Amino acid sequence: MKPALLLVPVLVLVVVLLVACTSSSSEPRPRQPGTLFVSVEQQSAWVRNFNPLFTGAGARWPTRAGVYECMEVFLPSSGEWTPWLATAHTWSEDHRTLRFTLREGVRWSDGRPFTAEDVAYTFELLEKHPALDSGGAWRFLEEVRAEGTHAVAFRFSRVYIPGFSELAHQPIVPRHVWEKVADPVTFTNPEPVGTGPFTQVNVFRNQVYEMGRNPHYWQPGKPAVSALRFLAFPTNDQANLALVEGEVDWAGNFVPAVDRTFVSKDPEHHSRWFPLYGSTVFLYPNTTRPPFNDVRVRKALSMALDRERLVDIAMYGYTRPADATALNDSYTGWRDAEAANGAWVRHDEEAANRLMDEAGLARGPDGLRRMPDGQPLELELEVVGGWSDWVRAGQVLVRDLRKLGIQAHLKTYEFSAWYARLQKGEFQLAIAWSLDGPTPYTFYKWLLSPRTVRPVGEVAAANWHRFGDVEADALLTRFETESSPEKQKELMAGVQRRFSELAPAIPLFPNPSWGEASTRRFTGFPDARNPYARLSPHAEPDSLLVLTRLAPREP
Amino acid sequence: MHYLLRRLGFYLIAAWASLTLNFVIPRLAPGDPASAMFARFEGRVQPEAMEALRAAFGFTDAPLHQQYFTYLKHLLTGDLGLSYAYYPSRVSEVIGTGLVWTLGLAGCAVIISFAVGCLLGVFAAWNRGGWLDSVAAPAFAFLGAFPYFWLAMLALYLFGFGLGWFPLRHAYSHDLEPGLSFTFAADVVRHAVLPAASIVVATLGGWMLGMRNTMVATLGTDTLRLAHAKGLPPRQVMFRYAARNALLPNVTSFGMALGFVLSGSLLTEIVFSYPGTGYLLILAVRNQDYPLMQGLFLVITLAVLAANFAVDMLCLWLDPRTRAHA
Amino acid sequence: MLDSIRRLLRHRKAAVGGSILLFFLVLALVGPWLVMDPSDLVGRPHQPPSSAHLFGTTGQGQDVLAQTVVGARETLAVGFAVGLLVTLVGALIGVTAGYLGRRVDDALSLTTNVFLVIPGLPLAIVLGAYLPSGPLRMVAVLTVAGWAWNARVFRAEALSLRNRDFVAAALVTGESRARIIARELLPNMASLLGSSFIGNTLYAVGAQVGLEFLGLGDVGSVTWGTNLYWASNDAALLTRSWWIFVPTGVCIALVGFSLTLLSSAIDELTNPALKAPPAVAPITPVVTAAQAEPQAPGVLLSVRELCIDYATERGPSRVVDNVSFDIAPGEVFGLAGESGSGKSTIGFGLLRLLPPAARISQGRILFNGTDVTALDANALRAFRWSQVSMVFQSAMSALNPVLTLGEQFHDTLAAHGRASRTASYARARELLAMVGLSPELVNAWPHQLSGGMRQRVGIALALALEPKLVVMDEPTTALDVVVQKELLQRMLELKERLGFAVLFITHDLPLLLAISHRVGVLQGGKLVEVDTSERLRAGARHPYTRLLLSSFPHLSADDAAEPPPELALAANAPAPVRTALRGGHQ
Amino acid sequence: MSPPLLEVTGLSRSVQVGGFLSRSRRTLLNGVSFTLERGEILALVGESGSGKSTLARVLARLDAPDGGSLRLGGEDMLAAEKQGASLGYRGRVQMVFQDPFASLNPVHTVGYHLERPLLRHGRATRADLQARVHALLESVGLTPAESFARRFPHELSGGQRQRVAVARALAVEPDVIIADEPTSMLDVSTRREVLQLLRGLTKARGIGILFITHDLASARHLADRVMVLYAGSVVESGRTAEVLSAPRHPYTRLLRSAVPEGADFLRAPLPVKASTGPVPPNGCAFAPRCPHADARCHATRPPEHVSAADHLVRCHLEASKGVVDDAAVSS
Repeated sequence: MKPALLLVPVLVLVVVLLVACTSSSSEPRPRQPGTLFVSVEQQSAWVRNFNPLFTGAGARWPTRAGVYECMEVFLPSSGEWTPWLATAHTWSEDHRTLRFTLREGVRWSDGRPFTAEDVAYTFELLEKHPALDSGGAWRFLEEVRAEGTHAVAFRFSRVYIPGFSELAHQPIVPRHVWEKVADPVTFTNPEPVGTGPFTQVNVFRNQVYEMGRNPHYWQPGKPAVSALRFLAFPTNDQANLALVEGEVDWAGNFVPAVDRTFVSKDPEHHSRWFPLYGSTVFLYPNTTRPPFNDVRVRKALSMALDRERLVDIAMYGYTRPADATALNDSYTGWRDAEAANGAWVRHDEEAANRLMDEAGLARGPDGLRRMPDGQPLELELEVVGGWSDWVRAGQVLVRDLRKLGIQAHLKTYEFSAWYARLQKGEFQLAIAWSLDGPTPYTFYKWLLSPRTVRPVGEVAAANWHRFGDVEADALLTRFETESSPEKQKELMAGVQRRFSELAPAIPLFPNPSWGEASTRRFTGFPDARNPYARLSPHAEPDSLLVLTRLAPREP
Repeated sequence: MHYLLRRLGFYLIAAWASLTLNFVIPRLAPGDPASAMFARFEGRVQPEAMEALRAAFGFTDAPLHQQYFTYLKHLLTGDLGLSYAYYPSRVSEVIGTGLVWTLGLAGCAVIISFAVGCLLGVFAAWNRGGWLDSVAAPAFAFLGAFPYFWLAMLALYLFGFGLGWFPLRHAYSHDLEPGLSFTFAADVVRHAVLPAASIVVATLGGWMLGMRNTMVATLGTDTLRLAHAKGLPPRQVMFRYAARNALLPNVTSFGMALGFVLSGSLLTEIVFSYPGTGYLLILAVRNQDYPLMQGLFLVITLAVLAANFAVDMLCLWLDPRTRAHA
Repeated sequence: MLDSIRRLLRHRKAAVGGSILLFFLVLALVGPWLVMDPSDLVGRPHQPPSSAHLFGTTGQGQDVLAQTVVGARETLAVGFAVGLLVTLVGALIGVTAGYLGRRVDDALSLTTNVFLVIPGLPLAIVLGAYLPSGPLRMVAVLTVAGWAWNARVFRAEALSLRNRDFVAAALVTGESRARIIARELLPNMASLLGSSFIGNTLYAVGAQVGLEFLGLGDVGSVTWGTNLYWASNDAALLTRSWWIFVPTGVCIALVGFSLTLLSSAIDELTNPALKAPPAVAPITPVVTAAQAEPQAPGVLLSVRELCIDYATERGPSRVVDNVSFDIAPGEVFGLAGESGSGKSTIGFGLLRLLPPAARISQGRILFNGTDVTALDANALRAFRWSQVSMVFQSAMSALNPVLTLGEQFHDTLAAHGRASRTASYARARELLAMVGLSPELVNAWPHQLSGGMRQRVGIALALALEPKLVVMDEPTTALDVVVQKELLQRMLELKERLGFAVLFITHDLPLLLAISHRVGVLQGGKLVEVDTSERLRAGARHPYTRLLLSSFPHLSADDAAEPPPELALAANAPAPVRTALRGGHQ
Repeated sequence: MSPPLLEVTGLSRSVQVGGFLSRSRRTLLNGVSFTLERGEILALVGESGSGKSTLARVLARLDAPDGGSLRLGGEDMLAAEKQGASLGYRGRVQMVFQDPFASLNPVHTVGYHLERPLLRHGRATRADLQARVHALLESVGLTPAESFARRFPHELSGGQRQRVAVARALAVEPDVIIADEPTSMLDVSTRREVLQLLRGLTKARGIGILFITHDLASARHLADRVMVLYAGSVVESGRTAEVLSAPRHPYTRLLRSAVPEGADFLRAPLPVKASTGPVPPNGCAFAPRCPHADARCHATRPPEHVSAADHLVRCHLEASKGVVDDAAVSS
């Protein structure tokens, strides 16, 4: 009786359900004490990759935050560099040679000593495989040489002070391991050997992996956390659920209405700290096209925007409107008060209308502004369709621009299409990020320097708005060779004033760096009062500081 | 045997067609796949490093037919290329993490839904106008009209988040060692209940209605009259004479529907963070990870083809008439 | 056309489904003017339903009601556009393949079948990844992913229509191919086009919502899919804001449900078998004096004043009207009549095998002293086949195609208490040999036999329990004359040997007269004449019997003459109202 | 002497069986030859599968033959129209189909079915179309014509539909009508009227009819000549009365004896034996069932033998005058 076969799955189902529901597994099992649950990456399944050299690759988060270390760590809160694998660095007189003194007693997790040879070899790998040199270190380097076991000398091809950060932040790999790797670009490094606090892969499955302590870690008694555990959350929603339910101790998620959904659930232990250390989000006008080649128009657009509202809607009020320097809070020390006070980032519809009129874009009888040739001013604002916060921001921006008499439309593209248009300068208005470095140098270079301007149709890494100012560039070039902090600051203030005056791009808001923590099981997370590092685990490598500082709460 | 060979031949052609489609679609699209791929590095990579990367990813300007043959050759050796999003992992490796779970979840849900749906359909047709026919059938049809993922969201909200009866995510608890232990198996089942149930609820009505309709048609045939005339017990008439015959067209449409259900289950997986291929596919799309996307498409297609072939075999076994053409 | 639409409107499912759909269509058309701007930020985020915002606010502080109402527009527009496009593309490809046939068909059906097995959503996702976003992309992607099923359905329909005689007739008339497709084939596909359109729209709405939920639509626009996308994005679950995603989900389900109802209504109208039969009021048979009289001795079967009613939409219709006759043991009794005369209904009535819409409303059937009309379910089951068995008109369709002959014999024997499979098979071999078939056929499946062989199996099966009466319902109509004669000879030979009586039902009066002892003639459910074959041959008394007899040309008589005068008028008589039983022609 | 209205010689048709790689073919028609004269009714008799309908479709040019010729009024139509039938051919040869429920398109009215051939073949102008349609309907006895013209097929009885089909065939004023079992799907009481209609109308107009049937009695009743088809070959043909009263081919005799007539119908044995094997590829197709078959019958195909004026038999036994006349023919 073959239809009876239909009964088989049904019976199996019933039996299995009964078994599953009566089995003891329904009670939650106690957690291993000392294991820190971290939620950084959002993946449906983990893929084993611990290659620290290739930034484009999807290496697991601990690779640069726990397994491999760099020579010095930059702290945005203080603007200082913390010695790490290197204890000190010195510039030569001519600023053409940089010497790092390496820490003694550091060992790789396989027990072998860490030496200057490893550092030199790491940079040789970068030279040999340009794909690994994402920071472009070999554009200014000439030679890297180990001087004895604990000193490395970097010979520069030209004076380039900002290059320091590229070198200091480079994760160092062990020569004795990587020598045997055939192709370091495609190497997934399944059993990493590093100097960091967490190097042992205890468990690696598609839904979970766990990193154990480095048995030879150079900071005695550290880390106090016995292991890091990572659960796979494919969506923000799922990651946030786990966070709210208290399953995760440390996270870098964007949590909507975080105070209500997360902090208020357990105010004693749940905390969040969203310092504005992320890249600044800009509204980029394509300055090669009229009317955006007119600074008055750019400023008018900027003044038409209600940034307070924008920040409330698109960013849940987690950030503040950008000031006229467009700098985020990690550059607080660099900020020039005069430049920051530029009125063109303040919401002032009247002034915006006035500027538009001045620029010759008068309103027609229908209230719509027209180009000097009589064409109605019609603009398309391009955003990535899948990025919901930017789509929201775009919707708000378009409304504000319409009030100015501009027929603005929001247009969404797939990321690649959008990015190709952006890079090639084939857009009118677009929302995009900025490039950042330890100093505002990188930031402004890509906003203002004529050296970064590419012709329309050619791919540009940034400066998509294609704006160059010779005066600002002169200041930036001097900055490259200036080592005195005071002079640097002075030069940078000049750049900021040029930026504020020229308004090459319209800053919207600095991005927060998302960080949430639960102190139920661990203490020692950074916060606004104790900003020894950024709370966000996305902030590599300063998460090294956090991981070595955390301690399990005594039971 | 001839029949089997013909079907096998068809599936080979279908597989080849989907391979070719996979090759053609990206090349028909406007734009350069290489620059799309580099876009994901979001300026972290200097333009100077791009050329080196191009080579690393194997982008060539070879003529199309040559690219096609290289592509086929790689596929035959199981080489689906490197994933962009998970670089430098191989696509086959990335897919390998999720395929088993997708097939397991969707497969079980589909089979359960088909079995329960058909049984209900048999009873509904047998007792026409009874409560199963007049109340349960429309109710299931209504449930079936909800999108899969929406039911999944609701189930997650009610039974996972609200009542806490079932785990919120994943295929098994993270602190369990996968293995052939009873605890692990029970854990897997507990995790599968909500996602599977939402697929079952969403598809049950369709099977039920289909089976009911063919069953009603079968009930009016002379075969059934003869069975009744012979004084056979009702249960035997219902199953051995009516359901047995009514099942055949449904088994065929079962094969056809597999692809559809599998597609729907991908959305369910996303809601429940089930470690299947569903989220991988979305991730691939969001990251413009073309090799991964195409690899997934290919693997899912091949799985559906294989399942269809299995259904053909089942038909062969169930229906002596198909054997006649063999 | 108009007629079928009118029938659709009368249908309950169609009415419910249609009203729901209409509601949403109106909502989609005028709704956006009734509610506030859905993207306007009107309140604090995640506000539960209140009087200000009936459905609450979204995670961004937009009005959920407005979003739900406005979302209907693009969702339904894209849904119907895709539904239409998929139907047209599928119909075009399917009809082309089905009508042109040969190479074109080979190529097109292969393509169709390939697309059919390629899973749609992943294909749509991959395709969508390469196209610029917007509603047009959605339409294109869903059409490419969804046309195949439709093409298959339309190909099958075109194939079946192509072989219909009216197409050949149009060809013979000299019509062109294009005109045949346009005027002969397509109008016949109207209901298929309608139900496909509805089915495809259902698919389109579901798939569109799914893709948009994944963020693959245009998230800037307000549709039901993007509403759910934003709900998930704005942490509706986390904040326990069920009101953000429930209204949209219910709307999608309601639209889907209404489409399901409509398509099921169309199914039921085009396939009457699916429709629930009209309710039949239970009738208590009235027992009159004539019926109450005991069965005469020496009579095997007495049918007394039998009336059988069919429930139709226009009320009960009497198919068998006050029929009485007797059959003696071992007798061959013939029932003659045209289609719709109720002859088969009587045959089925003897075994109480009437379809659900039919009832014995009056009369008694006495068999060997038992009143068949009064048997309960178990007694009836025991009575069937062991006392009275039946040979069906079409053994082709009466045998169970998925069981071997041996199994079907075994089922029959086991149901009446002879259980062992070995014994059953042995008996089956014996019976097969008895009707002149090879005993080895016990292991054969019905489809392996020719029509004549199957009809012999039918007879063997009927004799399995050695019943006293075998009802034969047009057992030879589908057979060639030579086979018919062979079969009848075998049947009568067995009758002589086993001594069962036969009730032989056919429209072929000459055949009946040749094989029966007595013949009854049915006209419109009434038995107009019963007499022995000899007497009827010699001279029938009833005019209808005479008419029937004269309708059959004889091989020997010199009757190649003009028709009898009373026939000339028959052509102008209105078409007979066909009863539900025969359901028209086949 | 003018050429016959329709002259068919050596018409053959076979179809490919099995999958598309298969080479095997099944013969449906094997060298069929006959003539049809003006005003003549020729009955084509045979069992199902004998090739009757195939021949009808070939003559109606719905299917193409593999070989043979088809002369209409002396002109070889197959040679003249290689691409398929011309409108001219369609205007001269018409067909009435077996199933009137299938041969009328359910979506069109009776009027439409008659207007199309009239317009297509220029037998009527727009102005007199209505009148011509009504005249046609009246000629087949469907009155009042106005009312019938408006009806749809499903509003008509089987007999009425077949009358419409006959009217459609007559509309083009053809020379030949092929009637493929026009009564087998009708109720018995209406069969004869349709037959009478065909006979009356065509005799009056001098139309030649090829009347296809499986029923010897109908053939006897209607036809002037009869032609018996077995497995795609004509086994016997001749004047109806002669062939049916004194059949010469064993198969015709078998058919004759299977017609249910008379009280002793079932007692008379069938002059046939159970099939004893496959049809010999080169021999007589009837040999495996023929009670008189010998080695010669299995080896070579019998030639056509004209036993009497116009009476043709294809049988070795007949050709050699060795027919065993003991096979009782009941009547």
